[in-house]
Amino acid sequence: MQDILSLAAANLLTPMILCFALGVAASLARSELTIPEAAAKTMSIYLLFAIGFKGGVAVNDHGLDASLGLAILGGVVLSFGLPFVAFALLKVLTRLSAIDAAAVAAHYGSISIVTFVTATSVLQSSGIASEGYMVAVAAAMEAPAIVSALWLVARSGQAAKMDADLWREILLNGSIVLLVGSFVIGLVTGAKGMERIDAFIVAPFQGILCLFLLDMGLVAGRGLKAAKGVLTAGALAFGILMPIIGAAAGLVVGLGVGLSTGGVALMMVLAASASYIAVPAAMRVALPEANPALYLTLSLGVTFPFNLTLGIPAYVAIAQAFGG
Amino acid sequence: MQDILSLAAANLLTPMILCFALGVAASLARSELTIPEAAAKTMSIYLLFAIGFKGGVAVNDHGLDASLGLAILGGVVLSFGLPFVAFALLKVLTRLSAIDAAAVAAHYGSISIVTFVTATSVLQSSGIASEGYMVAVAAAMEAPAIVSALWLVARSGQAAKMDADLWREILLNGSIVLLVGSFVIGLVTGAKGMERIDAFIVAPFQGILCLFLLDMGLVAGRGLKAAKGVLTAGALAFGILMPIIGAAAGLVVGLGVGLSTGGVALMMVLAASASYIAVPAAMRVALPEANPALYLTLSLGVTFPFNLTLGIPAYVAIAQAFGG
Amino acid sequence: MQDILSLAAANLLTPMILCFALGVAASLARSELTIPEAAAKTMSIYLLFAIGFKGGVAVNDHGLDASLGLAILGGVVLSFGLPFVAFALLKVLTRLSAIDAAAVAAHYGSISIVTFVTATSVLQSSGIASEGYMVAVAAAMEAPAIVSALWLVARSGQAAKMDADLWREILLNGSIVLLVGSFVIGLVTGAKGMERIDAFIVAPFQGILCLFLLDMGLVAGRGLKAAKGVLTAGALAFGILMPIIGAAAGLVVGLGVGLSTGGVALMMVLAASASYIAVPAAMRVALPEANPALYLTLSLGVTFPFNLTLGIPAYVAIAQAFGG
Amino acid sequence: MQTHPAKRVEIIIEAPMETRLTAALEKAGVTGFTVLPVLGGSGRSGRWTREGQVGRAGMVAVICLIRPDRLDTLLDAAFTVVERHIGLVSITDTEVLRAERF
Amino acid sequence: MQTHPAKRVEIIIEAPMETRLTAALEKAGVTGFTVLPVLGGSGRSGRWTREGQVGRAGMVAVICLIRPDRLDTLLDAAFTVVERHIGLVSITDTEVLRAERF
Amino acid sequence: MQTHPAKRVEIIIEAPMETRLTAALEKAGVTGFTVLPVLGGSGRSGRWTREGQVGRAGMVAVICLIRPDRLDTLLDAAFTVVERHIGLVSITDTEVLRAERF
Ligand SMILES: Nc1ncnc2c1ncn2[C@@H]1O[C@H](COP(=O)(O)O)[C@@H](O)[C@H]1O
Ligand SMILES: Nc1ncnc2c1ncn2[C@@H]1O[C@H](COP(=O)(O)O)[C@@H](O)[C@H]1O
Ligand SMILES: Nc1ncnc2c1ncn2[C@@H]1O[C@H](COP(=O)(O)O)[C@@H](O)[C@H]1O
Ligand code: NA
Ligand code: NA
Ligand code: NA
Repeated sequence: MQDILSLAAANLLTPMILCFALGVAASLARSELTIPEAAAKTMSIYLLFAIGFKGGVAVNDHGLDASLGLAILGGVVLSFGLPFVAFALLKVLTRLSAIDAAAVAAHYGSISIVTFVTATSVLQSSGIASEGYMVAVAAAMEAPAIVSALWLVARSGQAAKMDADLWREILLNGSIVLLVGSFVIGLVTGAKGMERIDAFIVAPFQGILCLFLLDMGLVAGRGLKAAKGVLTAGALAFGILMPIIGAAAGLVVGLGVGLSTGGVALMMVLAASASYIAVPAAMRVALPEANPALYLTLSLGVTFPFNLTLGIPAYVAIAQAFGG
Repeated sequence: MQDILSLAAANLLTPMILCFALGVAASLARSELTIPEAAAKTMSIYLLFAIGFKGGVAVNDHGLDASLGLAILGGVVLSFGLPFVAFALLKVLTRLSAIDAAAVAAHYGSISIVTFVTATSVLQSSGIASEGYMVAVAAAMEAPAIVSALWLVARSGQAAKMDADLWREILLNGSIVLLVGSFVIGLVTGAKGMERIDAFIVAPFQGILCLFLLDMGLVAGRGLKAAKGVLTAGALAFGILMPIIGAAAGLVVGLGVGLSTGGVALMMVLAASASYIAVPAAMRVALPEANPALYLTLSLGVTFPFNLTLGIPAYVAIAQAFGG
Repeated sequence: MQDILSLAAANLLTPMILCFALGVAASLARSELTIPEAAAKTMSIYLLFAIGFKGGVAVNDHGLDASLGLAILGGVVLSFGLPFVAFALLKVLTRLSAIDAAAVAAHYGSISIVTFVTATSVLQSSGIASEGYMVAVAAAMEAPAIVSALWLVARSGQAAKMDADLWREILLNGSIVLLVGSFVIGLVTGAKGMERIDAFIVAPFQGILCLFLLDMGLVAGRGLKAAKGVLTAGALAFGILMPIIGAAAGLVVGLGVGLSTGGVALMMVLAASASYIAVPAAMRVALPEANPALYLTLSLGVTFPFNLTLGIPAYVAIAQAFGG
Repeated sequence: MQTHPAKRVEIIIEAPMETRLTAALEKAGVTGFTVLPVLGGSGRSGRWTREGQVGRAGMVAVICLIRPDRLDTLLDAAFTVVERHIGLVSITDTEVLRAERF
Repeated sequence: MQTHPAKRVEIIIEAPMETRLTAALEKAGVTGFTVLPVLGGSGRSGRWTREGQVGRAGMVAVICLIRPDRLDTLLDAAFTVVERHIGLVSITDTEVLRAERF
Repeated sequence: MQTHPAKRVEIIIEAPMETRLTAALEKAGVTGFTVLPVLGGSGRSGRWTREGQVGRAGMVAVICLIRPDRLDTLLDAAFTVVERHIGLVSITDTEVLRAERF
């Protein structure tokens, strides 16, 4: 407990978290501080590329073993399964329509890559190793949750608009392609490739993450301000409870597939985090009737900050407690 | 004198100044070289963040003392006072209307953060230390000049459009929030925070400043070309004289509040520099009748290059002469 | 031969080439992965600035000698001459109209700066030195080919729209100004200037090149997909044969003007590469009737990848074979 | 100068629907259109802005100039896409130069 | 396809005035509008371009589709903001699909 | 609110031709225009998008509000530039506030 608290305190006073807080505060105070859309997109491309590449190089270093397949399988199961838990929890805590609840559920089965990136950087500065292939697990967990959510909608007698085009869009969405692509490039080029580009993808990484989290804070703050109406007490409770449930499920799966302490922590983070890029776009196409203010506010305005500040240090500490 | 000249020469032949010169030359030759708006904005966010953070870390290092408050007070007095000097000088040198003169005066009471950033990098490469909290002084000097200018307008019997919204916009404008925010983050996280992100905010700093000054040169050159009409001999003289007067006032205040040699030089730079981002936007709202071509050309086309090339090395040399 | 193959293999498995391949694959699979226009432009500005500056510093280091003039002259002759070869070859291999053939020819006389940048980074990682002034040669080779192409059009009895404005645009186009400007800045500031900004322009260079090539791959892939119709077997053959012919001409000229091994390799690369930024824009103005899909697809979709993957290692190996 | 009557159709639609809309237009034989970026806006679902966004949030504006007799085909195609989605379709009478291009 | 008459109001205004304009529109009950970016332009105060700009220089274009009977409210609201400032307001007759959305 | 008839001319033209067009407009005495960015589009020469482009690819949209009696001067000027090039010119009747600004 002592450990969790001191890790939480250490985590809260890092430049990353404080940058996010600055962004939220600036938005709420209606400062006109903004980061250009092109810069935000480019930083997210940088982060995805860097994290994928590093993961690939790490796997090239340590060799691939069966555990990769197992971990991916575990992640996919989580992504498929968690939307059902989320849907049930929403039905208990809120009065959302089936469509709204299913749309929210899709977000919580899927993952937030920035939460993942922040967690890897926390692990790294705590000196805890993790499996390089966890980025592949992250990529694999993006899409399955959408299937579950659409199935939930169909079961409630409503029609979701799902076609081949949408499948291609989801499976080949920018972040999956970049994450898997750079993972493979890192895997193929290994330490030699790393040597060439480490000054770009390793050294400035945390600094760029700071600016990116500043932007995330600005966007999250804007969303919170705009979405006073949608955030009922029940929805808010869901936004805090669901990541805890997800993390618990991630803990079980992570231990089950035999991940290292760092790997278990990352699996918890993936399960606890909620998508705010890929799934929202898919929901606009497949479930246009669902209210975007609801799922975006929950995912980006409630769960993301919760994971960033309290969640990650707690998950890491718990993984350490279980990992020995 | 020898020293000033050699410092000036050394300053003129740095990549930074030459990049600015390249930008001006390219614009005047009507090259279609341009830097995307998003890139320019992102570089300015980077520079503000880096300089604020470094300032905060420096204060964390050396501890806060009463001199911070005194220096901020000194800066605020300068920002309030200089517009009156500028207004009077403009009345002598030009035939500008009261509104135009007041709008120009607001710019010269406020500050140019890029001039400040360039000066810190000159100080650094000359091995001259300065107070980390000077970034807070810079932030504090952005707004007061606007009040003085609006008072000058009101006194001439005209109405400026000043409302609560505009106050919020000015006080929470992007650069103040970012500068103060990153200063506080640096202050809180200190050397430990710096260690995490120095590869991002220290190492590439001067290179990014080069590209940013290239962009400033392009914009300044474009402005000069477009503003042949507005730049009378009197206005031009003002654009050179006013920074010298400002620097003298900054010298007095800097010595008065007991700053170090580097701190005095920076106070001179702040007083000598003229805003070209925050104040122009405020003037468009509060004094729409004032001619933007006039104040932008003076600030960005005349005073900025003057400070960049001749001013900064002179101010540093003078501060050294007085500092002992 | 052994050497060429192993160099080719080593070259193919670098992060750069794999990033380009990832981009092409993502485009062809219709992933919505995109890099913002502003980011692509900023990266290209960075690459031009870095390569120009480094070239200037290298010349400052080794001193200027007559060979610079000779090399530029050789490059200009190539740029003037190659369009005639290209035009004749197109007449043999394809049924293009004179205007289309001339427009394509202009691209192949001119140069691709990214191919050049990639080649310098291959040379560097192979430890082969080259003349710093080759960037000036690159800049000098951008425009002459356009003159030849317009002359070819005029000879076929058609009118190209060539005026003073267009000349200024071509000679002062962004990449020439930036390349020459940063070359001069590097030349003037030398090792001292380099010391200030090397953490920006040297360390992250290859990483940024990777992301830029990812973008180039995305754009090239999109072009290939859209241009099924225009790419006849003859045109395709031209896109592979012409760079080989160009490289041969570059070899002769490079050896003729007495360049080092690395310099010869770069001259081959310049002659072999085809423009896809400056010349297309000039062609839209001067030869609006020419089909842009044709020249863009050939230049960016066929010749660029050919040079990137097979060409560069082959040219380097051949230059080494001749260089001793 | 000789001008010809035409219709200017402006469709403001969510960015994730853009490819579907343009595909539907192309399928209906409407090959000419231009896509403009949108910075932000406001509607029944509140205010939004593109600033700082990473995902494909927001709207785009698609502009079609079309011969009056082709208008209904276009509207039918657009409507199937816009139907269940956020989207505004407006049609304005206009004149164009060089009608042979349409 | 069934269409309904409407007005398309296009307001080109300085970027620093954008929030004031949209606030005035909202206050007047106009909740639907779309903001388009502007690259540059020219007018009595000369040429300008957004390229390389750091500040909030330049203009934006605000587009409102509105029922004809609500037009005057909108114009009054817009005019109070535009009055002392650079800004162009144009009103075009148009037709919209799905009038129930306005 | 008092409005005045005007013409809204929209010219969609290749980016490399933009400076030529605006120079021609200025030469013809048309000093007011606004340039909007274009993201992509489709026409006889296929689809294109600005995404990831380094060069001056693509189109821009130039909008002129002009007094009806000045229209022909504008069209003549625009036509000389657009003639051999890709480009669309459309003219719409509109009303403007503050006609004294035109
Ligand atoms: N009347 C309108 N005029 C112009 N744009 C509108 C209008 N109504 C809605 N929009 C645009 O469409 C988006 C979605 O509208 P809504 O579905 O009403 O929230 C808004 O954010 C605006 O960008
Ligand atoms: N007649 C016009 N048509 C279109 N845009 C215009 C017109 N007049 C002015 N503008 C736009 O409004 C801005 C300011 O105009 P002005 O106040 O006349 O300098 C210009 O830079 C243009 O972007
Ligand atoms: N009918 C149209 N309506 C709107 N934009 C068009 C139309 N036709 C062409 N365009 C635009 O003009 C560009 C070039 O057209 P084209 O010369 O037909 O390939 C297209 O990519 C579109 O951006
Ligand atoms: Na999850
Ligand atoms: Na000042
Ligand atoms: Na060539």
